[in-house]
Amino acid sequence: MSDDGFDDGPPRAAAPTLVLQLGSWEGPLDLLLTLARGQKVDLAQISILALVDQYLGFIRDAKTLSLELAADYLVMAAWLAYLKSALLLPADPEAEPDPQDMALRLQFQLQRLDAMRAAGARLLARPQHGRDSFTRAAPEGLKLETIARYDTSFFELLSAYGAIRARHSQSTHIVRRRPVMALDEAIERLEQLLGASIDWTELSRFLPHDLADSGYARSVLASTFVAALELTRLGKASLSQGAAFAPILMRARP
Amino acid sequence: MTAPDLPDELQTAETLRALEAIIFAAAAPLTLTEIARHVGERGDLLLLLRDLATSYAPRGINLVERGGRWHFQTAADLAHHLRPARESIRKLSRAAVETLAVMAYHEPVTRPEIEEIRGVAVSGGTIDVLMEAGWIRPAGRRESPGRPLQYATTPAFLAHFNLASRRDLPGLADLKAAGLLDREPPRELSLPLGDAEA
Amino acid sequence: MTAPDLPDELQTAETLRALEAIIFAAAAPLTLTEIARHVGERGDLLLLLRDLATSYAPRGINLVERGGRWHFQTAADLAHHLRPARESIRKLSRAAVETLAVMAYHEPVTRPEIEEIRGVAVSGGTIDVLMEAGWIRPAGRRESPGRPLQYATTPAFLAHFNLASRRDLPGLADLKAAGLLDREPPRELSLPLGDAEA
Repeated sequence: MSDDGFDDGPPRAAAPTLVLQLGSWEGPLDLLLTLARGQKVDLAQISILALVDQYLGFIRDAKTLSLELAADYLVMAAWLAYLKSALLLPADPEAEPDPQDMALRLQFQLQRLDAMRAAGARLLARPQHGRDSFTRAAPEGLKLETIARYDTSFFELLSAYGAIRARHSQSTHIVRRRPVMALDEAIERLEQLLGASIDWTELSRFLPHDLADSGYARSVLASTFVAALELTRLGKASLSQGAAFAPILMRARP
Repeated sequence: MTAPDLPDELQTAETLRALEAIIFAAAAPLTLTEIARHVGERGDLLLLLRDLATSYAPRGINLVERGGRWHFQTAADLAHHLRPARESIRKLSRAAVETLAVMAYHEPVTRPEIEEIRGVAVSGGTIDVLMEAGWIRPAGRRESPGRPLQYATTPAFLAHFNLASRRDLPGLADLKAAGLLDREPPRELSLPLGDAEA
Repeated sequence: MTAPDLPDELQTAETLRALEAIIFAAAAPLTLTEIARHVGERGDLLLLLRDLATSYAPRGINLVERGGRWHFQTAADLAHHLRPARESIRKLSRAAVETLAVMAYHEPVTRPEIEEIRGVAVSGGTIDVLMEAGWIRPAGRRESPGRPLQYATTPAFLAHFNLASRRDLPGLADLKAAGLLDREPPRELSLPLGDAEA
């Protein structure tokens, strides 16, 4: 940080006031801006080096008074000290970042913050709605009334009714028992017909002969075949077939 | 308050502006006393209010006095702009069309009957929609246990479907001929619309 | 709607009346589209609205456009007649005013950008207060690393500060010309190092 060589900064008398107001600064940039405004009204005219000295002096005073400084104030102080030394060194075109750019940026930031402060003040100085201008307290409000119009055609109406009636007749149809031979029934029947016969008999011989309903006949065939498999599995019967598509033979197992 | 050294006309103009603003921003119609309190008593306010009312008369906003209280309101002839009706075309749900059809063919009909015929429960919303469309109406109570409400169709229903009367509804044979019935309906379900009813 | 066979001038007068009534009765400021829906599209409404605004300008009630929305309000210079009847508005903290100004002049702007400009962290509370007032809104994410959220002002902000549009922000043109709304310092900015060491 700075030493006695830079001690000709801000007037000493101002320091205590600043210290007392420390809590009201909104960060180091705010403090810098206040110091700058104290220096010159036109921020384009301020001396960056003088500003750095003012800031560093202020921080030093605060430390002397053992005031706790937030870390960002100290970071700014270190940055400014670095900036100052860089600015005072003979110009080095290789220096990165360029101290001139750094100083320019600082000045830009101060000007920009100052501009935003002024803009905020000008905004607040405008007539404000609810304070200076008023709208109606209880407007009636507008409403778009929607009148629903149902667009249903006569055809839709009739086909809906048709569908209901159709559903009715269909449902009565479904309720009727379909002509099938259940597996249980087929097993019982086949077991009975097979009895204790140990002679090989064609499975087709066990089918009923006079089935007019072809749907029922198919059901009986399927159920009887599955019943034959089931009886074989249970060890009550044996099945035999000489070749593919040859007649299936069946006999009871003793 | 406005500067006291203004010439009379300007003073009056300023008072008129104040009157406008005060009545406009008020939460409720204001009495002359209330207005005077806001404006700061000066001049014949009643006269000014009447002038103001006259100047607003041809506009879309009018200054009116009702029972000694003043307020702005929109001109009565412009109400249609404030509540413009917009038609929205909607489609009835399948359930609604079916319910309507059952009502049309079987009216007067109760909700349990509709449910029996359709084979599904009829929601209150469905009936509400048909009511809103103006196509059905409650038609008294059935004199049976529970006295259920009956429904029937309205003249608006007939008008919408271009029917002179319910007798113009096609019978089951017509529906079948038009391919709207897949199967012969079971005998026991007779149409209540035959010639006997005519 | 009004009869179509009216001469043009009468037609215009009727439209002006309708515009007055619609905006007067509305519960909130209306966009041109909303107004057109109520008035029934006809003629150059924007032109008519501007005429109407001009005719109301000297009165105690003004027709104003705020961020593309139109409403009537009392003239700002008459506040002293109205204020006792109304509650005063809440006072904004210095941080909130500054943050609001940064947002208004730099929008859309991210929180890190606001913090860079103000030189301090922006507390969530500050943004909350401005959001709650309805003056700012999230305005999408910046397509940059971290995709930070951007903020912008609302029509309600413009309405509150009686600004027709962001172009009317005080000093906006000057700030722009001076490069103070840019992210980087302008090159031609002269660096006054001063002669503290001299």
